Formats: sequence, structure tokens, C-alpha cells
Amino acid sequence: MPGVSRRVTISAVVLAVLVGTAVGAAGFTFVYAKGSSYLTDDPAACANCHVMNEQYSGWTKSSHHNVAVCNDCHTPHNFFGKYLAKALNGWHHSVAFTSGDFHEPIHIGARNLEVTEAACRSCHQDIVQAIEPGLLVRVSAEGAGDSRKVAERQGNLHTPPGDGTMSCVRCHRSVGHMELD
Amino acid sequence: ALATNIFERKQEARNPFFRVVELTDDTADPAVWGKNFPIHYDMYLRTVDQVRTKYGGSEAVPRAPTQADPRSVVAQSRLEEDPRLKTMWAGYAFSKDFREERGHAYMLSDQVFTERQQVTKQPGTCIHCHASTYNAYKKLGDGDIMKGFDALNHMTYFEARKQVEHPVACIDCHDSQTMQLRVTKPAFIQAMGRMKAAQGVQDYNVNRDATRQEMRSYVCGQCHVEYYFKGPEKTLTFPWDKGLKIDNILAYYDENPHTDWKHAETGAPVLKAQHPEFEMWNQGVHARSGVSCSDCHMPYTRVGAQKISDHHVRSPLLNINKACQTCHHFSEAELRERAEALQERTFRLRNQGLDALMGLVNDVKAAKAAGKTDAELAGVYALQRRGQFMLDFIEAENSMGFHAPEEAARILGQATNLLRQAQVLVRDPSFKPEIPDMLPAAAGDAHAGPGVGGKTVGNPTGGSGASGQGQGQQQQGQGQGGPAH
Amino acid sequence: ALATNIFERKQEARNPFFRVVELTDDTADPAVWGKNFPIHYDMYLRTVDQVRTKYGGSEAVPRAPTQADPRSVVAQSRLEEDPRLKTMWAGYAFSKDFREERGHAYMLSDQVFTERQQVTKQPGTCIHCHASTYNAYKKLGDGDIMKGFDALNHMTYFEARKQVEHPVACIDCHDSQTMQLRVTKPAFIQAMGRMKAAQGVQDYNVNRDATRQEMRSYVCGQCHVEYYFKGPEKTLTFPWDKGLKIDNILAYYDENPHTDWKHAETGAPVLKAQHPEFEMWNQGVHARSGVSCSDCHMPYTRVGAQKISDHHVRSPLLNINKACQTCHHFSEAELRERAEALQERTFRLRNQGLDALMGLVNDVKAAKAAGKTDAELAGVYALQRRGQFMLDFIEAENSMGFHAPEEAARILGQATNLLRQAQVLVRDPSFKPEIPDMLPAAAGDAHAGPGVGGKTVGNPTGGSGASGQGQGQQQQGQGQGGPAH
Ligand code: HEC
Ligand code: HEC
Ligand code: HEC
Ligand code: HEC
Ligand code: HEC
Ligand code: HEC
Ligand code: HEC
Ligand code: HEC
Ligand code: HEC
Ligand code: HEC
Ligand code: HEC
Ligand code: HEC
Ligand code: HEC
Ligand code: HEC
Ligand SMILES: [Ca+2]
Ligand SMILES: [Ca+2]
Repeated sequence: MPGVSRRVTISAVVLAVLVGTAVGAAGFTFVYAKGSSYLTDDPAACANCHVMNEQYSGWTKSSHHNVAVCNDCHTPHNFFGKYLAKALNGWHHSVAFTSGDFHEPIHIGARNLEVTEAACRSCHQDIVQAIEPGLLVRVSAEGAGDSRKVAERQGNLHTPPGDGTMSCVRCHRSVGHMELD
Repeated sequence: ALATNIFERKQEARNPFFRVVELTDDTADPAVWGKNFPIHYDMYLRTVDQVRTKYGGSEAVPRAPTQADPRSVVAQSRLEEDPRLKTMWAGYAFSKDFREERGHAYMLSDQVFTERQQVTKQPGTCIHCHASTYNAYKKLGDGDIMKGFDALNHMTYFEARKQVEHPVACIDCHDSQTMQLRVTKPAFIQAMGRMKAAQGVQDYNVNRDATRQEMRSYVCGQCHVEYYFKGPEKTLTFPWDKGLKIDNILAYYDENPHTDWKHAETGAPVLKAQHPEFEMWNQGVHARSGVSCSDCHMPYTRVGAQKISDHHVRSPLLNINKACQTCHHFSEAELRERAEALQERTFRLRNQGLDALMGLVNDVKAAKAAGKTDAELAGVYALQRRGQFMLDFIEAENSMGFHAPEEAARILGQATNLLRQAQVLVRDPSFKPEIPDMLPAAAGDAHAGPGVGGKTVGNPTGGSGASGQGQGQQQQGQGQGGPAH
Repeated sequence: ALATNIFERKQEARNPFFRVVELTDDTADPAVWGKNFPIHYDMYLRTVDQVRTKYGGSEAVPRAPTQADPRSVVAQSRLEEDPRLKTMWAGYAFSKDFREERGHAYMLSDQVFTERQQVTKQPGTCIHCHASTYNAYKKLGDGDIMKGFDALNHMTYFEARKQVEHPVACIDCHDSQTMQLRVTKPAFIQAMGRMKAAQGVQDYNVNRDATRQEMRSYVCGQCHVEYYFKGPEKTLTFPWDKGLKIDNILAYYDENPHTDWKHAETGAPVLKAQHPEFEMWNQGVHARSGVSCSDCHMPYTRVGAQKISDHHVRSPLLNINKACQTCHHFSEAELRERAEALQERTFRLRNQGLDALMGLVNDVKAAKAAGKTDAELAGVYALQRRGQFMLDFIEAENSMGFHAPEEAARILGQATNLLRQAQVLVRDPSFKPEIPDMLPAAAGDAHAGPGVGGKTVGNPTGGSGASGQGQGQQQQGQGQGGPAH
């Protein structure tokens, strides 16, 4: 979670939990809806909500069901990020599911899509290297910074890779869920 | 063994490119770049392959080399395949020699040796799209590519030819230090600038302002576009000031009167359309979904543990597996059938349009034989000019309608309407022809949309474009409905 | 409350339907079915809503009820919107009254009270598509719906009207015991049988052989089709013996000569095309991808924890969220723009075709005034008949090209070509018109393809169709390239 300091991360988790328990009958809801399983990596946990059934069955047919579970793609690949995302998503999903107030069909939002994109990149670092621009910089004897500065001085360089990355999901939408096509 | 293998793969993958030689902004020779990128270079060399598809690819036709034309293999002649084309271009160099285009490796020699060179004295302007020109620009312009561009335009073709050595090469599309894409052909830079300015985006600089995904089409848009040679300077110009749709281009030519030649059989002042792949792509649903030229014509391919862009640029129908199936989960046979069904419809409408044009040419000849004057035929000429340009636009576009099937059909339908009305008008000067309405300026154009900006097609909320890091770049131009920005 | 809510949700999901009343094969009244399926019934009732989209939906136009026509609200008149239609249909009942179609709730009353009933004596055949007819068939045929079908055909319209009570109702599409879809209209069963037989599939029985996904379109194909009344028996007939493409239909009418009426202004013997939604859908990329009518017009909708098919059948552009976004992950605005860009192109070509037809009608009138005889004009009439039918085919199709944009454009382009050639021929009897080639019989047709068999559109391996529960049903018919099976 670049840009989010550890303290913010932790307090957000704490806040989410506090707010969660403060709601009346929340304890029962949590247990009854198998909320605790939400904290595991078991994909079945997600499918406790039947609104997740479609994604669950899509996942079982996907190319990744042997190598990645929901959380591998839908939570950041670091400890705090993971539980922050879970807290936010978990809270958000429970409220959304219970109130019934959400867009259907469910579509992934900008923030979660970023998480997922980062997940692809994290597992597929090797390949990412090959398809990102600015790659010579990495293997060059000079530091990345230097060669970029030279190029920038010449004023003919396209926007740097950080901003110009490409989306894995544009071509590989269905790796996690077969029927997303 | 398994373990070593995986280990080797990982090594390969981690260090995909070795800097064997130092590349600079002056390294023109692709073979030198090939030292650092041997796989890319091998693929690049494979554009010599010739394989036919139903409507594309090309066929290797052997010929006896002569001193004037040493080529021992050429592509099939489109004029022999369809002699109606000779009539369409009567009086113009194209009616002497016009062949199916083939791979990039041939671009320079095919241009030098086309018989079109023998019937007309061509300007240096031709060279911009048939060679690696970046270093010539820099040399002739003392480091300023814009100046070098002008210099080349002013030469004769064979003078200009001496300034260049290679077909399009690495340096025309890539920055030598970072390998990032860049546009190096001034005609594209200028045309995009003018178009954006007309849309209210000041000071647009494609190399600064375009997203990575846009660049994956813009490098092709440097050449695969409609063009003309403007004024006595013969400046290479893309007629995009009003937009990329054919209606916009026709309006441009109305305001900037230009005639390519006088039709030899009818006498009408007509225009030649050429390879508007970029313009037509822009009207299609793929562009609208953020799918770039490179996605289909240079799809990623796994080589060992690396994944690289296939520099064997060719018909995607020769490579459906990688070119289409990443996005479309249907069988190869099914995808081919879909593409060909779209092409078949376009082909029918194209044939119908050509038949109408042949009919018209005969009618005008008969009318002239019977004593009709050019002045009396002025209305007929106007219809021929417009109708023939629209017809040629799709004939010249090399995907047989695939890049934008509905738009191709619209244009051909309207072209036939114009040409058939001209046939009525020849016979009946009191006839009042109807010219089709223009489409509104930006209707249906591709636009930033989801998928552009380096981000996914799967951004449901749209509009805000807020789904990615690419965000920062998605600026001004946005939401103004301008084409392909 | 939160807890109860989740509990309710879970219950709902488990036990979606409560059997309150016993339904039998004789239960005609949808209100009774509604006791078991209250949500479906509520949705079904909402087809009274009238909302306009750019090219579809409908507008509620108030009128003063009269005794002859007690309706206080009708849909807008298409004849007033575009008076060229009156000229196209001159001499036919359609030139008197033709309105935008609206929801299913109105089908019976709109048919009874259209002014078309006043200018022509219609046969009972009309009723098949404007009412719940299943129980009438059974009654009149003593349990045999085919016999009952014949009986209704032989009646006068107002006799037939007395046999029915409701607009299309649950029993016309559903089996009362299992709620499975079924086709109950004999004209569809017979037409599919003839078409399949011609393709070599003997003894095709749609209710036995069609897959579930096919049925999700076939129930609509019972009515949303081109038809004519065959022979003196006035048998409702769909002209599909040679296939569903317009070329096949034209060939059918060539072999089975039929004329709907003589054009009042030109005298040409012409055909009326009507609502070929099913035929056009079949030529589009959605059908080819296994997307059914119900996927767009009756998309799944969550009600509580249940997901049910939205029985408020209507324009998907009034419900983009559910109708399109399940498959297309773009914003609503973007999807609307895409659909409307396709429709806009079709609309232009349609207008161009209508202009050509208006020109032709005037020309023929002038020629007749100048003394030309019907015999002399026979060639012109043939072109008008063919061109006008093609034009009307797309005009009558209610999606303004959306169901198959390239096919709509092809047809309109060819129609205009024919009509403009007719204008030449009126002036110059020596002119040799060119009739467009037919497309090969099954080219471009939808086919089983991936996604059929009740499962997802995204089946990568194709062919085997092995991605879903529907599997068991995918049998004989498959893979023979026949349309929409
Ligand atoms: C290999 C990666 C991966 C795995 C594993 C995965 N997903 Fe996803 N998921 C994705 C991607 C990518 C998207 C976004 C698709 C798009 O752009 O429309 C997505 C989208 C979603 C959405 C939003 C629906 C939509 O169409 O946008 C939900 C809900 C979801 N996933 C739930 C799950 C659940 C539950 C599991 C486990 C059963 C799971 N995911 C497993 C990659 C994955
Ligand atoms: C309490 C029921 C419930 C459970 C359990 C659940 N979800 Fe969801 N999920 C929802 C609902 C409801 C939505 C739609 C929320 C919205 O769109 O606002 C949703 C939406 C999503 C989305 C897309 C939302 C976005 O804004 O990007 C993803 C991704 C997702 N879920 C993943 C998961 C994963 C992974 C799990 C298991 C770890 C899981 N869900 C478990 C109910 C649930
Ligand atoms: C937990 C680690 C992990 C994550 C997260 C992950 N992958 Fe993978 N991926 C793998 C592994 C391991 C394989 C090899 C699977 C095999 O060979 O069966 C693989 C295979 C693939 C393949 C080749 C197989 C195919 O489906 O075509 C693609 C493409 C791919 N991943 C893309 C993605 C994308 C895109 C994302 C993010 C949406 C993603 N991966 C997320 C581990 C991961
Ligand atoms: C423009 C389309 C496109 C984009 C964007 C894209 N890929 Fe791919 N990817 C492909 C294609 C095509 C292949 C198949 C290559 C082959 O096997 O020949 C592929 C293959 C893969 C594979 C499997 C390689 C193997 O060993 O077979 C992985 C893993 C993968 N991609 C990951 C990613 C990741 C991670 C991203 C984002 C950083 C990404 N892709 C972006 C088109 C794309
Ligand atoms: C969605 C995929 C797709 C995209 C995006 C695309 N094309 Fe194509 N292109 C095709 C197909 C398919 C053909 C037809 C090939 C054939 O008939 O063999 C084609 C044909 C061509 C041809 C003729 C090739 C031949 O074999 O004769 C050229 C040149 C071309 N495209 C250039 C471009 C350019 C330039 C762009 C971007 C401005 C572009 N294409 C974008 C799929 C695509
Ligand atoms: C410097 C100008 C230039 C650039 C830049 C360029 N092309 Fe071309 N391209 C040509 C010319 C010229 C030909 C025809 C060569 C011949 O027939 O001798 C051609 C031919 C092709 C063909 C036809 C191959 C065949 O077998 O028929 C395809 C496909 C193609 N280009 C796609 C692309 C794509 C995609 C890009 C961008 C990645 C691109 N081109 C960039 C000039 C260019
Ligand atoms: C704006 C870029 C551009 C310019 C300027 C240009 N060409 Fe081309 N040329 C192309 C592209 C792209 C192709 C491949 C597509 C095609 O053939 O339609 C091509 C193909 C060709 C071919 C092979 C196919 C054929 O037509 O037989 C010849 C020969 C050719 N050009 C000659 C010339 C000559 C001579 C000139 C100058 C009068 C010229 N070109 C100027 C871009 C250009
Ligand atoms: C007509 C344009 C064109 C030419 C010429 C060209 N490339 Fe590329 N190249 C591309 C495109 C497009 C990409 C994809 C870039 C991206 O996705 O940002 C690319 C990507 C690359 C990459 C990055 C890794 C990858 O495969 O995606 C390397 C390395 C590369 N090219 C090397 C070369 C070399 C070496 C040559 C000369 C032999 C060359 N290129 C010639 C258009 C071109
Ligand atoms: C990077 C993704 C991508 C690639 C690569 C791609 N497509 Fe598409 N294609 C799309 C999208 C997105 C759409 C629009 C449908 C939608 O809105 O979901 C589409 C639409 C289509 C359609 C229906 C539209 C029409 O024009 O009628 C056809 C047919 C099609 N593609 C064929 C192909 C073929 C053939 C290829 C390979 C030459 C190809 N596509 C390559 C993403 C892609
Ligand atoms: C992929 C989605 C899709 C499929 C599949 C589809 N339609 Fe449509 N249909 C549309 C759209 C979009 C419109 C245009 C609505 C508008 O303009 O408001 C439309 C319009 C119509 C209309 C006119 C509606 C009105 O509001 O006036 C009818 C009737 C119709 N379709 C029937 C059918 C039938 C019958 C089938 C199957 C044979 C079918 N459709 C298949 C999307 C679809
Ligand atoms: C019994 C015949 C019949 C059947 C079966 C039938 N329709 Fe209709 N449909 C009609 C008639 C008649 C109308 C016009 C009613 C009017 O204007 O009064 C109509 C109107 C419509 C409209 C236009 C609504 C509007 O607002 O303009 C749509 C959309 C439609 N039908 C779709 C479907 C779909 C989808 C199916 C199958 C699920 C279907 N129909 C089945 C006869 C039928
Ligand atoms: C094969 C089925 C079928 C038959 C038979 C049929 N209709 Fe329809 N009718 C439809 C459908 C479907 C619609 C809605 C689509 C449309 O309006 O184009 C419709 C719409 C209508 C409408 C409302 C729109 C308008 O045209 O003003 C009227 C009135 C109508 N029909 C009258 C009749 C009459 C009178 C007959 C007999 C001569 C008849 N119908 C026979 C299927 C049929
Ligand atoms: C014009 C055709 C048509 C009519 C009339 C019709 N339905 Fe349906 N119905 C459908 C279709 C299509 C489906 C989807 C079936 C499938 O997917 O297998 C459906 C599905 C259903 C289902 C199954 C659950 C679901 O929602 O998918 C029920 C229950 C149902 N309808 C009840 C009714 C009732 C009650 C009525 C009368 C008030 C009715 N239907 C009238 C076409 C129709
Ligand atoms: C059940 C899935 C599904 C539904 C629902 C659906 N589509 Fe599509 N759509 C597809 C598929 C599949 C394609 C073909 C592209 C491909 O092969 O990936 C497609 C293609 C398209 C295209 C490009 C093809 C063309 O005709 O130019 C457009 C535009 C489009 N859809 C719009 C819509 C709209 C608008 C709606 C709602 C009225 C809709 N779709 C509903 C699955 C669907
Ligand atoms: Ca070619
Ligand atoms: Ca309507």
C-alpha cells in the first residue's frame, strides 16, 4: 500500500473492527453469516454470500484455481495491506449485502482493481519485467535515474513507466473467473 | 533436470535483455539493435514471409529480375485480380501498377521499383513512410527533425532515396535508451497537433501527452493513414484538421481544394484515397474498447520464459491464437469465420460500388461522345469525385472492413448512392441528387474510454477514468469526444 | 434487523417459489399463475409502461376515446413522424395507421383498434401473435393445437377475436407443471421444421430438440418474425424454407410468388416486410456468441435474494445496467453511446434508402403520365419490389439495426443500389441493372457456438460446448451450420 503509512493502516483496521462490533447484534450477524471465515483464505468463505456464487463458480473453472485463491488477487500482497483491504471490503460487503444497496451485476471498483493488478504483477514479476517499457534502464550499468534524466533533458521521452504501465486485465480478464468474458 | 530448467527460465526471465552494445540516438542499423535484442530482431526479419489469407496477407509471385527491377519475387497484382481498379484510376500512376502490400521488409524496395515510379516523377515526400528516416531527418536538419522533414520533401524521390538505408527500423519507433515508444515522423506529430488544437487542446505533443496504450497505435498511425502532398512544397500532410472520419476528411478537401488527377475517361477532377487503417480503426468497436494496432498485429508471444511483442508484424488471421484468443475465448475456426463474415459483407458492398462506378464511367464516355461538355457534366463530376473517394477509401483500407465493419458499410452504401445518382444525372440534367448528411463531428469515434491510459477495459464506472495509475495522464483531451485521444 | 434480514435472504434463496394454487395445462389466466409467482406477474403487468428511447421504446400519446376506439392512450404515429412511409406503403392499410409498437400488455387492443382493421377485412390469422392462443387452439382443435391453428386461420378476425381473452400470457411460453419454456405457436414449429428438413435434419421438433438457450430466443421468434398469409386458407407462414437471411427469404418469395399489394402510385406488385427481429438477430454477433433475446430483453434481476428473469419485457436501453453490463464492463453512458452510434449509422442509411424510393416513385409517376405502360415498366417494377422489400425489412425491424448492424447496413446499401438503378432504368430502358449476388446460404449465421447450452459465453475450447449443465441437450442439430440452432 504505497502512500499509506503503517500507523494509518493499523488504526484503520482497529477502527473497522470497532465500528463493526459497535453495531447492534453485530456479533450474531458475524457468526451467523460465517463472518469469521471471512478472515481466512478459504474461497468458500467468499461464497458464503450467494452474491459471490457466480465469481466462485467462475473461479473454479478458471486457469488460476490451482494456484490462486480469492485473496491472492483481491488483497494486497503484504500483511497490513491484506487485513486493511479485508476490513474495508468485509465491512463494505456486509453492509452492501444486508442493505441490498449495490450495483448489480457487481463490478470491481477502481481501488480493488488496482489491488488486483498489483497482485498479477507481484506473482508474475518475471514476465512483467519483459513487457514494461523502460526495461533497459533496469539492466543498464547506469542507474535508472540517470538515463531518464538524460532523456528528459533531450525532451523526447515518453511518459515514465510508473504512469504508463499497462493493464494485465485488459487482455487477461478471465484468468480468475472464467465467465467474466 | 526439472530444477535446472526452472532455474534457467528464471534467470532468463530476470535479465531478459543484455546490453551487449551501447545504443545511441544515432544507431540507425537494426542489426546493431539486434545485438541487444536478438529475438526481436529475428522476428523483425521475418516480415519477409509471404502468406495469403482470404482478403489479406500476400502471395509470393516469382518474376524474372531485370536490371531496372531486380526483385525476383513480388506480391500479386491487384490490378490483374480486379481490372475494374484500372478504370477507377484511369490516368493515374496507380492504374499501371498496384499490388497487394506485403511485409515491412519490402517497403523500401517495393517503392523504388514499382512501375508507378516510371510513369510519374515522384517527390522525396514518398520516402517518409517507406524507410527508416529518423537519422536522415536529424542529419539534414542539423538535429531538428522538423527541418530535416522539409528538406526531404523538397528533394526528388531518387535524391531522397540516397539519404536512407533501411526499411522502418527500431529507431523509428523506439527511444534507444529506454526502448519506450515514440513517434518520429513529423507529419503525424503535426497532424495530431492541428486536430487537437481544433478540438481545443492547445500545444498537444504526442510524445509527451499520449498514454502508453495510445502510443501502441500511434507508431503505426505514422504511416498507415490517408495523406496528400500539400502545395508546391509537396509537404506530406494528413487531412485531419477536422477529425478522422471520412466526412471530416471530405470537408477538409472541400476547404483545401486539392485534386490528385483528372480521370482519364470521364475528365472528373478526383482524389486518391490511401491506406486509412488508422482512421478506420478509430471508428471501430475495438479502438473504442482500447484495443491498439499492436494488440492484434504484434501480440505478446512467449519465447522461453520471456514474453515479448511479436515484431513479425503481419495479418492477425495468420496468428489468431495470440492475436485474438487472449481476449476472445472462441475457437480459431470460429474467430476466423467471424472476421471473414464481416469482410465478406464489406467485399460485396465494395463490388457493388465498383460496378456502379464502371457503369458511370461508361455513361459519361457515351455522353461525351454524344457531345456533352465538361461544363454540362460538372454536377456529374462532383458526384463522381465524392463517390469514388468514398469507395476508394474502403478499397484502399487494408482490412476489408474488419477494423470498423459498420463504418465501412455505411461509407460504401453512401458511395454507391452517389455514383448511381450520377448515372441518373448524366441522363437527366434536371435530376436533383441528394448528398448524404454528414455524421456529427465526433459521433462513434474511439475515445479515451476504458482501456486507454494503460488501464483496463473492465472499469465499470467509466467517465472518471479513475481506475489506474495512468490517471495523471488522462487530462485535457478527455471527454471532449475527440478521436483516439 | 440486520440479522433477520440476512436470515430472510437465506430463506428466500432456498425456497424461491411457493405453490399457492394448482396450475394445469388449462389455466389460461395469468393472474392465476401470478398467485404462485407474484413477482413475475407484477413485472409482467408493467409492460404497460411507455418510455421513449432515441429509436425505440414508445411514447404515450393521449387521445379522446371514441366508441369505435376506446383507447385513451396510444403510441406515437410513425406515419406522422415520417410521411415518406405513407408513400412507401401507398395503397396498403399500413399507409393509414402505423404506430410505434409498445409493451405486450397492449398487443390485443392495439390490434383490434388499429385503423388498419377499418380499411381491410383481416382474417383470423392475425390473432396468433397478438393474444394468448394456446387454450383456444386446444379448444378448437379438440386438444390438437395444429388443428386449432387451422381453425383460427379460417375465421374472420372478429370471430377469432372472440376465442381469446389475454395478451400473450404465461401459458404461451411455459409448461404449467415445470415452468420450462416451450413453443406453442404452430407457425414457428412448422417453419423451423421445414427449414431444418431442408438442411438435412429430419423430424426436427423444436420442443424436444432445442437447447435451453435456444428456447430463450425461440419463444420470442414465435411472433417477432417476417410472415405472410399463405394461399386462400390464409395460413400464417414464415418464409424460412431456404434460411433466415433476407437473400433466402427473397429467393423463397421468388419461388412461391406472393404479392401483398399493388403499389398505388407506381403500380408495382410489392411485398410488406414485418418485424424480422428474430431473423436479423440471427445474423448478428450477439446471436453468434449465444446471446438470446431474453438475455437482453428479460435480463436476470435480483429481487431480494432471488434472481429472476425480468418479465417486464422492454427496450434494453431502459435497463442497461442489467441488460448489458452483465457482459460488458463499461459504463452505462458508454454502452448507450455505442448502441446509439450503431443505430445512427443504420438510420442514415435507412433515410438514404427512403429518399431513393421517393425519387423513384416520382419518376415512375412522371413516366406514366408521359404514357409509359406497365409492360414497359416491368423491369422497373422488379427493382422496386426487391429494393423496397429490403429497405422495409430494416425499417420494420425494431432495433434500428442494433441486432445485426453490419447486416442491416449491407441490406440498406444494396436496397439503395437497386432503387437508384430503377431510377436510371425509368429514364433509359436500355440500361442493364445489376442485382447483387446472394450471400452463400449459411454465411455469417448464428450457430450453436460457444455459450449455447445454457452456459457462459466464454467457452475457450469451443466445439465441445462442455461448459455447462445444458450439455445433455446439445445433440443432433449441432454443428451443421444451420441458423440459430
Ligand atoms: C487470478 C486472480 C483472481 C482470483 C483467484 C479471483 N479473482 Fe476475483 N477478479 C479478478 C479480476 C482480474 C477481476 C476483475 C475483472 C474485470 O475487470 O472485470 C475480478 C473481479 C471480481 C469481482 C467483481 C466482479 C466483476 O465482474 O468485476 C468479484 C466479486 C470477485 N472478483 C470475487 C472473487 C472471489 C469470490 C474469488 C474466489 C472464489 C475470486 N474473486 C478469485 C481476479 C481474480
Ligand atoms: C457478506 C457477504 C459477502 C461476502 C462473505 C463476500 N462478499 Fe464480496 N461482495 C459482496 C457484495 C454485496 C458486493 C457488492 C458491493 C458493491 O458493489 O458495493 C461484493 C463485491 C465484491 C468485489 C467487487 C467490489 C468492488 O468494489 O471492487 C470483490 C472483488 C469481492 N466482493 C471479493 C470478495 C472476496 C475476495 C471475498 C472473500 C474473502 C468476498 N468478496 C466475500 C458480498 C460479500
Ligand atoms: C498467487 C500468485 C498469482 C497471482 C496473484 C496471479 N497469478 Fe497468474 N499464474 C500464477 C501461476 C503459478 C501460474 C502458472 C499456472 C499454471 O501453469 O498452471 C499463472 C499463470 C498465469 C497465466 C497463464 C495461464 C493462462 O491463464 O493463460 C496468465 C495469463 C496469468 N497467470 C495472468 C495473471 C493475471 C492477469 C493475474 C492478475 C489478475 C494473475 N495472473 C495473478 C500465479 C499467480
Ligand atoms: C495486450 C495484451 C496483453 C497484456 C496487456 C498483457 N498480456 Fe499477458 N499475455 C498476452 C498474450 C497474447 C499471452 C500469450 C503469449 C503466448 O503464450 O504466446 C500472454 C501470456 C501471459 C502469461 C503466460 C506466459 C506463459 O508463460 O505462457 C502471463 C503469466 C501473463 N501473460 C501475465 C501478464 C501480466 C502480469 C500482465 C500485466 C503486467 C499482462 N500479462 C499483460 C497478452 C497480454
Ligand atoms: C482487433 C484487432 C485489430 C486491430 C486493433 C487492428 N487490426 Fe489491422 N487487421 C486486423 C485484421 C483481422 C485484419 C485482416 C487481415 C486479413 O484479412 O488477413 C487486419 C488487416 C490489416 C492490414 C492489412 C494486412 C494484410 O495482411 O494485408 C493492415 C496494414 C493493418 N491491419 C494495419 C492496422 C493498423 C495500422 C491498426 C491500428 C491503427 C490496426 N491494423 C488495428 C485486426 C486488427
Ligand atoms: C515507416 C512507415 C510504416 C510504419 C511506421 C508502419 N508501417 Fe506497416 N507498412 C508500411 C508499408 C510501406 C507497408 C507495405 C510494404 C510493402 O508492401 O512493400 C506496410 C505493411 C504492413 C502490413 C501488411 C503486411 C502484409 O503481409 O500484407 C501490416 C499488417 C502492417 N504494415 C502493420 C503495421 C503496424 C501494426 C505498425 C505499427 C506497429 C506499422 N505497420 C508501422 C509502412 C509502415
Ligand atoms: C503516409 C505514408 C505513405 C506515403 C507518403 C507513401 N506511402 Fe506507399 N505505402 C504506405 C503504406 C502504409 C503502404 C502499405 C499499405 C498499402 O499498400 O495500402 C504502402 C504501400 C506502397 C506500395 C506497395 C503496394 C502497392 O501500392 O503496390 C508501393 C509500391 C508504394 N507504397 C509506393 C509509394 C510511392 C511511390 C509513394 C509516393 C508517391 C508512397 N508510396 C508514399 C505508406 C505511404
Ligand atoms: C513499427 C514500429 C516498431 C518497430 C520498427 C520496432 N518496434 Fe519494438 N516495439 C513496438 C511496439 C508497438 C512495442 C510494444 C511497446 C509497448 O507495449 O509499450 C515494442 C516493444 C519492443 C520491446 C519491449 C519488449 C516487448 O517485446 O514488448 C523491445 C525490446 C523492442 N520492441 C525491440 C525492438 C527492436 C530491437 C527493433 C528493431 C529490430 C524494434 N523493436 C522495432 C514497435 C516497433
Ligand atoms: C485486447 C483485446 C482484444 C483483442 C486482441 C481482439 N479483440 Fe475483438 N473485441 C474486443 C472487444 C473489447 C470487443 C467489443 C465487444 C465488447 O464491447 O465487449 C471486441 C469485438 C469483436 C467482434 C465484434 C465486433 C464487430 O466488429 O462486429 C469481433 C467479430 C471480434 N472482436 C473479433 C476479433 C478478432 C478476429 C481478433 C483478432 C484479429 C480480435 N477480435 C482481437 C477485444 C479484443
Ligand atoms: C445483445 C442484446 C440484444 C439481443 C440479444 C436482442 N435484442 Fe432486441 N434490442 C436490443 C436493443 C439494444 C434494442 C434497441 C432498443 C432501443 O432502441 O430502445 C432492441 C430492440 C428490440 C425491439 C424494439 C424495442 C423497442 O423498444 O421499440 C424488439 C421488439 C426486439 N428488440 C426484440 C428482440 C428479439 C425478438 C430478439 C431475439 C430474436 C432480440 N430482440 C434480441 C438488444 C437486444
Ligand atoms: C404472442 C406474440 C408475441 C410473443 C410470443 C412475444 N412478443 Fe414481443 N411483442 C408482440 C407484439 C404484438 C408487440 C407489440 C404490442 C403493441 O404495440 O401493442 C410486442 C412488443 C415487444 C417489444 C416492444 C416494447 C416497446 O416498448 O416498444 C419488445 C421489446 C418485445 N416485444 C420483445 C419480446 C421478447 C424478448 C419476447 C420473448 C421473450 C417476445 N417479445 C415475445 C408479440 C409477441
Ligand atoms: C407473426 C406474428 C404476427 C402476426 C401474424 C401479426 N402481427 Fe401484428 N405485430 C407483431 C409484432 C411482433 C408486433 C410488434 C413489432 C412491430 O410493431 O413491428 C406487432 C405489432 C402490431 C401493431 C402495433 C404497431 C403498428 O403496426 O401500428 C398492430 C396495430 C398490429 N401488429 C396489427 C396486426 C394485424 C392487423 C395483423 C393481421 C393482419 C397482425 N398484426 C398480424 C406480430 C404479428
Ligand atoms: C413471452 C414469453 C414469456 C411469457 C409470456 C412469460 N414468460 Fe416466464 N419466462 C420466459 C423466459 C424466456 C424465461 C427464462 C427461462 C429460462 O432461462 O429457462 C422465463 C422464466 C420464468 C420463470 C423461471 C424463473 C426465472 O425468473 O427465470 C418463472 C417462474 C416464470 N417465467 C413465470 C412466468 C409467469 C408467472 C408468467 C405470466 C405472468 C410468465 N412467466 C410469462 C418467458 C416468458
Ligand atoms: C450475455 C452476454 C451479452 C449481453 C447481455 C450483451 N452483450 Fe454485447 N456482446 C457480447 C458478445 C459476446 C459480443 C461479441 C464480442 C466478442 O466476441 O467478445 C458483444 C458485442 C457487442 C458490441 C460490438 C458488436 C457490434 O455489434 O458492433 C456492442 C456494441 C455490444 N455488444 C453492445 C451491447 C449492448 C448495448 C447490450 C445491451 C443491450 C449488450 N451488448 C448485451 C455479449 C453480450
Ligand atoms: Ca497484404
Ligand atoms: Ca417500441
